[in-house]
Amino acid sequence: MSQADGTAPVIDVEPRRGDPEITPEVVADHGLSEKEYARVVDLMGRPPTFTELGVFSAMWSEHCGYKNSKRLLRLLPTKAPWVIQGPGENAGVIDIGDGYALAFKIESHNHPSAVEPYQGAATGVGGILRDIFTMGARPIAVLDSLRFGDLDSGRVRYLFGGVVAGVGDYGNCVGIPNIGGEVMFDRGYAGNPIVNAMCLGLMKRGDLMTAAATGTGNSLMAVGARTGRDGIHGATFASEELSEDDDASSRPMVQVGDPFTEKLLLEASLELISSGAISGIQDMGAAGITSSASEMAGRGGSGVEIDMALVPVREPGMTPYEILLSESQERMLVVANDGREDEVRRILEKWELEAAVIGTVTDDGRFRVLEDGVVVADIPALPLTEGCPTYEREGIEGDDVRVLRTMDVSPYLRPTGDLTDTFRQLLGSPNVASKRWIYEQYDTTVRTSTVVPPGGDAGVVRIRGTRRAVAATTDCNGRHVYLDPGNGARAAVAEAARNLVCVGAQPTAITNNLNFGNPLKPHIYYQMREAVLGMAEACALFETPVTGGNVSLFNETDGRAIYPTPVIGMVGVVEDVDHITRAGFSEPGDTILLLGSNTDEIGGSEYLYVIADLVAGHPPRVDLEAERSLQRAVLDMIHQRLLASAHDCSEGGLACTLAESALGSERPFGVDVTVDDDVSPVGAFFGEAHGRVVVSCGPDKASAVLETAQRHGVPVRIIGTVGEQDGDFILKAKDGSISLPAAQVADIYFSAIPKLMDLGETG
Amino acid sequence: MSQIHLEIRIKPRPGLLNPEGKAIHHALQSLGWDGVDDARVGKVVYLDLDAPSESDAIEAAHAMCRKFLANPVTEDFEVSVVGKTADA
Amino acid sequence: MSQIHLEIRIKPRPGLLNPEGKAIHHALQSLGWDGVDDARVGKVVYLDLDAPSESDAIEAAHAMCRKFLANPVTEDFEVSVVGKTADA
Amino acid sequence: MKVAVVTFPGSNCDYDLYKAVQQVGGNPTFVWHRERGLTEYDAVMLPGGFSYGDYLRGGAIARMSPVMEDVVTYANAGGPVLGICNGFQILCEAGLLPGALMKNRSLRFRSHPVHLRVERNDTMFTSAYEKGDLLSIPIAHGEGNFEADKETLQRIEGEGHVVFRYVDPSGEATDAANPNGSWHNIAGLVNERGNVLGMMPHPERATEELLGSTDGLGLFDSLVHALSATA
Ligand SMILES: Nc1ncnc2c1ncn2[C@@H]1O[C@H](COP(=O)(O)OP(=O)(O)O)[C@@H](O)[C@H]1O
Ligand SMILES: [Mg+2]
Repeated sequence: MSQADGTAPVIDVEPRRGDPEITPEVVADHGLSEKEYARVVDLMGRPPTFTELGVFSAMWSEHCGYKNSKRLLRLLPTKAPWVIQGPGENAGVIDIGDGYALAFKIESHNHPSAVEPYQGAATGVGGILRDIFTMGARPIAVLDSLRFGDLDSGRVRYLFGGVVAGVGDYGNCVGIPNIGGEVMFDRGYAGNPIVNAMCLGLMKRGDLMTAAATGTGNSLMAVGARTGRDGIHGATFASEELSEDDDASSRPMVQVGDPFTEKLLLEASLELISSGAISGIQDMGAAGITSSASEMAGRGGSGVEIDMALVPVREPGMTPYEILLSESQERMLVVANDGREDEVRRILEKWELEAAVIGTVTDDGRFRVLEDGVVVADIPALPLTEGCPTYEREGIEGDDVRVLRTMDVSPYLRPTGDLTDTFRQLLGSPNVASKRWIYEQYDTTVRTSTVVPPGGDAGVVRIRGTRRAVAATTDCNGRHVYLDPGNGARAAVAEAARNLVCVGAQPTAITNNLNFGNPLKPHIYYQMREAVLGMAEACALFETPVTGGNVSLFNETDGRAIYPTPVIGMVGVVEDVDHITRAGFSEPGDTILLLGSNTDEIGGSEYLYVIADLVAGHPPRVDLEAERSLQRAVLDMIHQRLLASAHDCSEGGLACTLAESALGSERPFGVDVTVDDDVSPVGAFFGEAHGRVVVSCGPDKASAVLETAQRHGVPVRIIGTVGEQDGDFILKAKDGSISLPAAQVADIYFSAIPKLMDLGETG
Repeated sequence: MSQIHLEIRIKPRPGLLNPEGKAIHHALQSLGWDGVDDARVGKVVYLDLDAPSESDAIEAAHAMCRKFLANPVTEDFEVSVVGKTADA
Repeated sequence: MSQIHLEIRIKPRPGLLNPEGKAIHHALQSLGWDGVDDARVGKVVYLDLDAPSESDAIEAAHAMCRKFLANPVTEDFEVSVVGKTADA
Repeated sequence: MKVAVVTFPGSNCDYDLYKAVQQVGGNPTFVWHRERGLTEYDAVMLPGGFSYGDYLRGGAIARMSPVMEDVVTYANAGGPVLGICNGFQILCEAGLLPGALMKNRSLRFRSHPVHLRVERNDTMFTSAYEKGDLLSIPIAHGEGNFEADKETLQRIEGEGHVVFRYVDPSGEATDAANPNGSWHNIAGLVNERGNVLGMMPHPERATEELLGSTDGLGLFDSLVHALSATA
């Protein structure tokens, strides 16, 4: 690549007065290695100016340049007949039938949330919404995938409370319902919370908009909020480790979200797109104007010339460097079609927002920046956006993980005490307990289309004017990935698909967020590689291609990395709203069946974490072929209208899954269940074996359910019946049982997180 | 001991966007107050505090702000004594 | 004309419940500050205003509060000048 | 029934309300906050959302919008005005309803279905219900804690202006059933004349079985009925 660009003309740019001189330290501060810097000099044919260095630093950061992940990402399957837009744009887009398309994507805001949880999470939601509406799609749902340390720490409670409030306030204000997500508390995330937000947007098939700068002479316009000094170098910052002594003053200024402006920008952008006055639009996200302008030029195969003096700013005296790298929120860059700038201005004005021409599209392939007419940066655009060096690192499994995985955890299969007590303990663990405390802070019903709100296996939103609905879920068990990255990633895809079929949706495509530690460390790169390979394998088999995603690396504090957490955001299509199925039981006397088999696999389980404070053992193995049969069987049952409920079995095992199904309505159901597997009661009740779904049906339908499962080659059996409301919750295995009033199950399940979080709040 | 009445003003850091101030600024302008150049919004906390002296009370309030009341990343604070009731 | 810097404190009416103050009071207690007898939370607005004189600025701010910045049902307000930049 | 759905920058339940009006056979029109003139409408509705981001106080900035002068005139002339959630806040700020909606006592946004008890069915908004009916309707707000001074509160109860109260599943107005700390569990009330209703819960989100409840339909049905009777 560098040779080819070496032929580009060398264009001199005078250093700007007042800018620092470029020294090796300055280069290092910008996160570029010596080699990378040499490559910059080679590409430019001369040393870069300070402004140019800032631009390269941002574009060649991990966040924008994917230098440590790009080669792995190429391994993911991305194609299917229903994929309209794969990776590379602001969001992926799939065809969902009846003339509609769905745009969706996930985005991380881990580093900002660690520094300022409320604003970090809020601006994370803001960013992902913009990625969706710049595609021409109206956001219809948000999901959030969160990880924190253990809740007994005050700092963790502060982070958790702040993140949830931030996610909520932003989405609530813009008016996008939250339909699901996940949260896990484990010391593995103590220093580095994970905050991933996913958004779904709906559009007519033909309304797709892209983010390319085309048409020489067209105006580039900055629209929305003004540019301030916030978050300068956020992209570089997101690509570094945190250290404990990162005090406030040394940090880049946090970005503050303004959801009200976002709502106006959303309406204005959709109006701009449908007006035909623009030919391209992109969010000014990470690395601000720099990345949006250069990427639009790169995609359009064109060049851009922008003048910093024309950018509306919030504060006087900002340098070109600061304006270029500011990450002020709620801004967009649009390409106005020739002569239609006034129309753009009028639309923005109606929504009480600003629009300013800041430059033009050129045909010379340069990314040129002016300050009041004087050139301060002149860079070949394509090498800037595409020429970031990419690395394949050495990947070797860490010894400590191997020791943990091969640890014999079978002694814990013997109950350590009364199984009912253990069940109470597990049910009250925040990883199993109800997440109502979270999603009651989220508007889940605005837009009047939410059919399944958070609390079920997947969120479901109907498409007005059709019989269809879309479903979405996020999943990843970081402990399982930590202990065995390949298996864990396959399992995450399988669990996501299981969650979707349980609500009646056909799994269709995924977006993913790779949250990992420092990839320069061989044991971390090993985790990444194995996880991506596992994800690729599962996605290929389930025919759920990857249409986009996000990479967040360097999630480490003082050298300690988070659990590898490749979050899967999966979407599915429900063909007929009548198929939508819920997780909760509905009638006393209904038959309860188990699809799949119980095992003695308790490695990496919540049970081990709760009773032995242990993350060890071989996590449950996932059999992808069996998973696919299971998915087909469940959907078949749903299409035949056999099921009263369906619920995926995951954290906390079968016992907790049954509890959740029993607690699905205002008054809790009793259950009477017997499992006769040849496994220990601990394995049967609390093991987290994959490939299991608990379904219920009217007694008259049980034989058809059995027959359907058998036809698909899925192990199945009747395990019990749904009891009376407020009855007893009884589970029996060969050598042990659990028995307590359903009301107590409800009390433990619903009060666990509020008790941990609230200092005596009422109401 | 006396009861000290404190006023603690918690202000957004300069340079940070203050969306509430921006909205108020905009509203005041459209209501015809066009002499407004800037508006920023913060919080004010009134505390009644039992303390041996005013300086003790102020010191305690500073500690509360650093530890809890103000967000160290986004906010600055100022403390003043606004009254005193002897022998609380 | 000069630019007058105003501080406008919008306080909750005495007698009305102030849930934010209550929460802060409670939290401070549980953090070990047990000398706190009461906490109430309001807002503070910082305005930069072009006005011929300080008293004009104060008068304008009072009008803004009456019309808009304070809710007459639940809030009282106070205005102070905190600075002045000549010849704005 | 010609209905003006008044939208402000930041309204986000406008479309939901529009659809609910259509569902009962009404004829809704969006009226942007800078437009003037409401006389041609049979009813005026202020939707939920976050007008001006809820900055300063919910409804405080929207209440200054040009269209609000016309809403006040319209209401004073006896025209039916319904404010839901943020719309309720705007009506209070504008003085068309007494009191104020303060932050929820939990200081957190609350979003979930609540049980409401119908306290009056002799209003143009509630005639389709029976007095004492229990409704399941979602709330979604951060500032729904109704407060007023003592005299006002006495007058509200004394003259029976409360239309909806938060109750438990058995119909009792308990403290545990109060999601935001509202005085006397007030969820919705009318003005003296009975032509202006403000409520925090969202009836427009409870109009379809598919979405969990149809208990909100009665409100829209009542209005259609009242207006066709006078027409
Ligand atoms: N951060 C969150 N935001 C929104 N909903 C959440 C969040 N965390 C959990 N939920 C919801 O709570 C329910 C239970 O979550 P979880 O225990 O992770 O379920 P499962 O194991 O079935 O995926 C799900 O419906 C999920 O969508
Ligand atoms: Mg899950």
